[in-house]
Amino acid sequence: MMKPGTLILHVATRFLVPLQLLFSIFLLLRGHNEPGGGFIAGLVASGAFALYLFTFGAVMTRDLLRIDPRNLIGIGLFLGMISIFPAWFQGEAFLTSQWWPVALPGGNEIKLSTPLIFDIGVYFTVFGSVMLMLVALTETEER
Amino acid sequence: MSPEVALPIIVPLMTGTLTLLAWRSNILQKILSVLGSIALLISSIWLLVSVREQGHVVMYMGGWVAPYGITLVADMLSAIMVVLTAMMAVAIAIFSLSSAASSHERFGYYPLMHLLLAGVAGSFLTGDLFNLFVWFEVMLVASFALLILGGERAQMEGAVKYVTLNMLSSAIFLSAIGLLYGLVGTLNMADIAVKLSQVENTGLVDVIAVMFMVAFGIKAAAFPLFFWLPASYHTGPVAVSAIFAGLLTKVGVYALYRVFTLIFNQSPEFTHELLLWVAAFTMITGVLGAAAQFEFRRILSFHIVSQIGYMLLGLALFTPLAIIGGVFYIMHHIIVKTNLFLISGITHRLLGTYDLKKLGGLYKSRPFLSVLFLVPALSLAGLPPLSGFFAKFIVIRAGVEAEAWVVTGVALLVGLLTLYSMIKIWAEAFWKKLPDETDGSALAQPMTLSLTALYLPVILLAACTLFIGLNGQPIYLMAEFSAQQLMNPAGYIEAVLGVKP
Amino acid sequence: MQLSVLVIYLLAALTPWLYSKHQARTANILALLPAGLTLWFASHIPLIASGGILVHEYAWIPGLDISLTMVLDGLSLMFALLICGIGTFILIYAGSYLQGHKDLPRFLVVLLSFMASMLGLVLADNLITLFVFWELTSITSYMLIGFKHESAEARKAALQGLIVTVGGGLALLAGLIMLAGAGGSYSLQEIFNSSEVLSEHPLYVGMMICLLLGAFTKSAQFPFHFWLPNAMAAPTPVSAYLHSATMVKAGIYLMARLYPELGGTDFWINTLTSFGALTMLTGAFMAIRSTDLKKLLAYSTVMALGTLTLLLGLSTELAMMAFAAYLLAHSLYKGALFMLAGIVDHETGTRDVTQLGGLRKLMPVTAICTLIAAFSLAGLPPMFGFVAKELLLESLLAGPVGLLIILMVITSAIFVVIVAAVIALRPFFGRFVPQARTIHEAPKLMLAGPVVLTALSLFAGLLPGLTGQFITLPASMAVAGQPIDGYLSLWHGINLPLLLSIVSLAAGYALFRKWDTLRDSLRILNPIIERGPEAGYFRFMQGIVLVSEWQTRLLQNGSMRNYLRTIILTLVGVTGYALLWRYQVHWNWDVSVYLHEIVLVLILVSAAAAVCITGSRLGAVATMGAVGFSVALIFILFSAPDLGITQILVETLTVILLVLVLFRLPGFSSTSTPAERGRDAFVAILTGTLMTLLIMITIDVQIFPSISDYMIENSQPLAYGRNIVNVILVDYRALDTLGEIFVLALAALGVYAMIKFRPETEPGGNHYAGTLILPPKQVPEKHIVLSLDERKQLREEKKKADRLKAEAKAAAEKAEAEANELRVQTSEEAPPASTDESNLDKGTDSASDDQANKGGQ
Amino acid sequence: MEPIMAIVVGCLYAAAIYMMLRRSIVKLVIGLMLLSNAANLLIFTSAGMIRGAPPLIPVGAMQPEGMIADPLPQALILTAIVIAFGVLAFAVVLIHRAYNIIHTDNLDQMKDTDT
Repeated sequence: MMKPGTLILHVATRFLVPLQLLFSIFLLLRGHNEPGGGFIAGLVASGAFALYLFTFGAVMTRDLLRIDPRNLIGIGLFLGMISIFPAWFQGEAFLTSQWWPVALPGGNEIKLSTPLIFDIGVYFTVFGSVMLMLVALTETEER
Repeated sequence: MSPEVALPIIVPLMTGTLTLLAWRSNILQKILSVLGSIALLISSIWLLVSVREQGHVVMYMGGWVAPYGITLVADMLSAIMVVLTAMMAVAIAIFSLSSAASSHERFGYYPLMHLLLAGVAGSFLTGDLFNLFVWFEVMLVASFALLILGGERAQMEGAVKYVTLNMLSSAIFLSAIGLLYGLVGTLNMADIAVKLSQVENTGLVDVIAVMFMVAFGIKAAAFPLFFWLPASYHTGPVAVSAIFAGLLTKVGVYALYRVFTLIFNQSPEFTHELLLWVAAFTMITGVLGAAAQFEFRRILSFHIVSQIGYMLLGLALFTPLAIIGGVFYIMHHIIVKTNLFLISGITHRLLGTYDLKKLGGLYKSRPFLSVLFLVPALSLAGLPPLSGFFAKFIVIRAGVEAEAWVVTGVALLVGLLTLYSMIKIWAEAFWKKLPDETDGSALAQPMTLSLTALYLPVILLAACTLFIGLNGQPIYLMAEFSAQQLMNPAGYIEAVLGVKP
Repeated sequence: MQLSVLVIYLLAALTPWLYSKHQARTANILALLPAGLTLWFASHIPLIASGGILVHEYAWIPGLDISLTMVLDGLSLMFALLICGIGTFILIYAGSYLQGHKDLPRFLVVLLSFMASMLGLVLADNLITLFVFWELTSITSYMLIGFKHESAEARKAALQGLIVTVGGGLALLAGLIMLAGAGGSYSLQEIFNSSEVLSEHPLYVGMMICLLLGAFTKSAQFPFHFWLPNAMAAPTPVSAYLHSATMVKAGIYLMARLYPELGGTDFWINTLTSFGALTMLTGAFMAIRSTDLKKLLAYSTVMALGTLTLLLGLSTELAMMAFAAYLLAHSLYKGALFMLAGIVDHETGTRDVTQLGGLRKLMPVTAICTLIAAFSLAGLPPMFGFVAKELLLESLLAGPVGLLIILMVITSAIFVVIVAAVIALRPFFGRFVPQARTIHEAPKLMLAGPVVLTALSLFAGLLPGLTGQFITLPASMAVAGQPIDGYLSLWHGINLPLLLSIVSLAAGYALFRKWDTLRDSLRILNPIIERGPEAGYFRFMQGIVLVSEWQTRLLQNGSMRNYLRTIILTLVGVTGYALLWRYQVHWNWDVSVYLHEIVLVLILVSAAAAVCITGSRLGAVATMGAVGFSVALIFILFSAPDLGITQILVETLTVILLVLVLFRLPGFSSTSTPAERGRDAFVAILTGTLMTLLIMITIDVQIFPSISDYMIENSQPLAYGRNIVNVILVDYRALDTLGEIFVLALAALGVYAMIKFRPETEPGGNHYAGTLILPPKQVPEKHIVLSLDERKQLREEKKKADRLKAEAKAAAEKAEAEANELRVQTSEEAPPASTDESNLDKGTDSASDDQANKGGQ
Repeated sequence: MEPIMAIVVGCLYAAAIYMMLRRSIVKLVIGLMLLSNAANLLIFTSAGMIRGAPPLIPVGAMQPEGMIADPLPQALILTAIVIAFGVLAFAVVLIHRAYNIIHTDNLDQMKDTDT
């Protein structure tokens, strides 16, 4: 049985988890240009939930996650697979990167691309995999 | 733009992903699994056809030309291996319809199976050394997870050995890649081949070559590195054993064939001579290991080891005919070995055991199954006119023509001992009277739908064995074509790099 | 001709269907086919007798020089006629011999397959095709010997026959490949027509040894003769057909076939004559020791096979004439005799000649046939056997052999007379020995074969010229490879062979009168015979099992550490060898280093060392963490920020995992002796040194620049990314990354399955998963004698088990209580107690270590 | 620096092998972890090491300034790290389950599937 955390830990966790998640998304998006990327971001995100997991236990973590980790993995892998095909329709080799600049209202533009989709896929897979393992392990612990 | 070279990887990856997403419904997973494996078969045949027309089919993944990106390359050997993988995929998918326990299905049996296939196909098709490592890992981790499905004591013990020794192999492989990259600064196999051929001091190349030999030798279960195989193969669910037996070690063999024809061909008097001894000992230790066993799947497991020896012998002799023999042997062996494991699964369904002492009476009550067993069993022992005979004949002929008397003698003797083991199974499980303590009530069960699903792949694979035996010419031509390509790596290099070396 | 073989196979495949329609008559219907084929082959007699041959070409695997081309010449024709002709009667005979036997259809299938294979063997022109059929006869013979498959004796005999013949077959394969290599072709015709002088080829002796091994094992030559008598476990039709008239002659056929290419050398003459004579003598000698009718006949077959080998060895024209004649004569009378013996067995229920007597009144036809056939066996005029025997003696006396061999032959001839007399006289004449069942003449269908065959034997003897001209002389010429000017006749005038014949007959008959005492006195030789080749076979088979058990203990002994050590030492050994002996090691010590790096490196190394020495789990995890973080720092210091961050994150997660998992495991129990540790440390240091050396060399010899220059240049322009590592990951080498996320996903699935999977959640669901080798912690019964330590351990285990049981019981009760509560709420989460109960019903076979289940037990 | 790293990596390999040869399955897993670290560092070292020049391109530039570290081995190691993490996580849980089922952490007592 996991010992219930102290009050400070509870509070800190509630505070830290969203922050960490935001940070992970930041890492994910800037990864193409600065250190970061799908892996690191995914690991940071799962770190956030790991903290939550140890503080509040498996059941609450599942509730917070809403979505089964297996589906997270599935979605991640599916995104990864999807990024293979757009190039095919362009008559190029599989996985050839495709870029679609989208104009943002502020006059800026953001480049959507298959590598980005791919990186998001990586993010979800890493996140889902780590969560699947940790939740399962903690559940046996609690049983 | 030739998508067929990537499809055999993408299709099972996609099937795996979709079955994973469908984890709540066993029925949906089953349907996806069968459809996916059929799609894999179609795409791999497409690949085979275009390889026959073009010689080499190349795709630069991500559009980055070799050697900068990852290149997928299919030559005849790869195409053959992929087609066989797909055939086994179909067989196992059908077999699993009835054999997979629904508890296994809920814990990812189908995704694991298809991702295993993706790993196998990826290993066959990649033209990049590090990418090969990645596909090896995909295959390995999938096989780890499949092996422990069921969570029984024997599985755990087997898995501990299997996982550890294979991880050791991966670490050696990775180290060797690192060293090789340090030397030549590239990962594309064709590029490595070009650059290594310019190296004057072949001694250093030999050192790296030997490291690869050990790494792949572990995967291929060669002597003296095979221990993980007999320790684990007989423990998993039977369909899993079957696909392992058919494909996994062959990936190691394939990798040896690839690197020791393409990359490390500078000093065959050292590397291939070493392989020759490895082959001889692999054959003999494997077959002797089986002689002491008295359990259906254990005997078969040890025989995988000894058969690997024949395949290595083909590579080690390093003559065109020997390579033909090796390739032929691989083709034959994948079909036959998978089939034998599947048959062991049927006997287990009927009598509830793999122990030869407790089996019996199958010839009396199930004559058709007996014939189905005899076909692959005698083929494995190399009796004519089945596929195994021609495979063995070519290898032995190559051995005689190369005047490698000792290994040829060993190969012949091992054939006899293989027959001895197969006959042992036949005499004990089929001919012998059903022992009183064994519950034979399931023996007389009628051909239900679920039993048909078990029989169907066995019949198909036995038909393949017979077909190769009775009409070996097309198979021989394919093997000859691939041997030509393997013995002349210039064609491969040109196809990948676009320049004549 | 291909068609003739194929048709028989097809018919074999159709037999079960035919049997379901026609039941008992099936065999007779099937017999129509070989009968028709006999006629078809007979229609070619004029062509062949006039010196022609018939060739049908057909391709099979041209790439390997394997064709299905078939050739009919004198030798093949004679064999084909025997196979189909005798086969016809055997089928009829078998149909009635095994009437009503439930396995009759299977028997007929195999018998027909054998017939087709044998026919293919004698017709094949291609060496490999010949070998294919050769092996097919072995395997069909195996199935037939083991017909009574539920008897261990039959299985053993079948295995013996198979191992011996297939073992020889493998040698034959090697020999054939050498022959083809030397002769330049796989076609017998082409080898025959080529100008190569094979007997001067450097591989001649090796190839001969291999080929003869094949031929000798198949044709039961000494010292491989032992399998043939044991093969009499087969039903009598099989013995009559395979083990006397046809299959065992395959080896003889092969030698005859190869005679034109390989024969006539000193090696050939010496080997064949000596082994032939030895086999003759062995067969004849063993025959007179036996009392079982079939054994008698089997050994006399061995003797005949020896004779044929001897004749081939003589290598003269006369010998070839004798060879063909003897072969024909033997097939005719031996087939008949076996069928007759089968009839006696069938009607009386015994084959022991000492238990038989005076049957001639009850079974007159059988008696007469046996007498005539035995006359042929003994070589009495006017039987064809006499013609053959005269030729044999004549060619022997004129042949290139020493006195010893002649003496051996004559001794055998005397023994054979005894055998013939025993077979013909003992059961039918003398005092009637009453039997358990009422005896009457055999059914007509069973008698058809023997009657026709003995009649043929008689006619051939009476008309030797005709038989010679149309059947045996073309065969002799095919063997000799050249025309032979000769003819067969019954009467050669009074000469030495005739005298020898008469002497041997007289001596034989005289000894027959004292047969019973002779047998007794021969018993003193038993110890020698028991040490004969058959004992060698058993020792060989035993040896294989012993060696394999020894090898398994040595290599596959279950000890993971041995496996690891072996693999690592292999790696170190071969790589080290290649490194030190094939490469001149040199490196540079160009070191520039900062203090903080030294400190970091020292921390890393000492942490690694601490991992090895620490005795506590906490220490191990902490030091492992230190190693990981030091590595991360190295990454960061040396320009790899992404790596550093990833390493730190991964290391953190790993530590979490270790904490979650390892602390539920027991502490380290240090049980290794210092010696063991020293040995392992030695292995470890060797490996470390090797890797260090390898790295040193690589950093010294960087031969080519890296391809990454291209990636660096194009990262921003083409891939729009400034973090080159990430660009490589998601673009240049995205396929690697794709594979990698699949690895991660797979690992997660595996972990999940491992943790959550409970076979018990579904009783029987795991039935097909695998066999449980040993139920957990069950002490095998064989360990009755336990050492003190073991007993202590056992006691402790028992205590522990008891404790666990009590705990589990409490837990189960609790679970049940909970389940009762939960059942109202949800059915998914809690393990329902009913599952446990159903496990109980299932009994102990679904062994599991789950506590709930333990509580149940 | 590389020669020193070569020795360090050698030490890591030695430690890994030594740990793998122990009886306890826990030590076995620790050995595997050390082994993967050793292999990663081997790639890192043999590809050449450079201080303070991460493979990043400055904002707005098309090419990096001056000499930078080889990014390719870094990408390889990153892949290898993640793969090793997955595999090791599996191995850790495997020994945990194995212990629960076989009731021993002693490798020498896991001999039932062979022999």
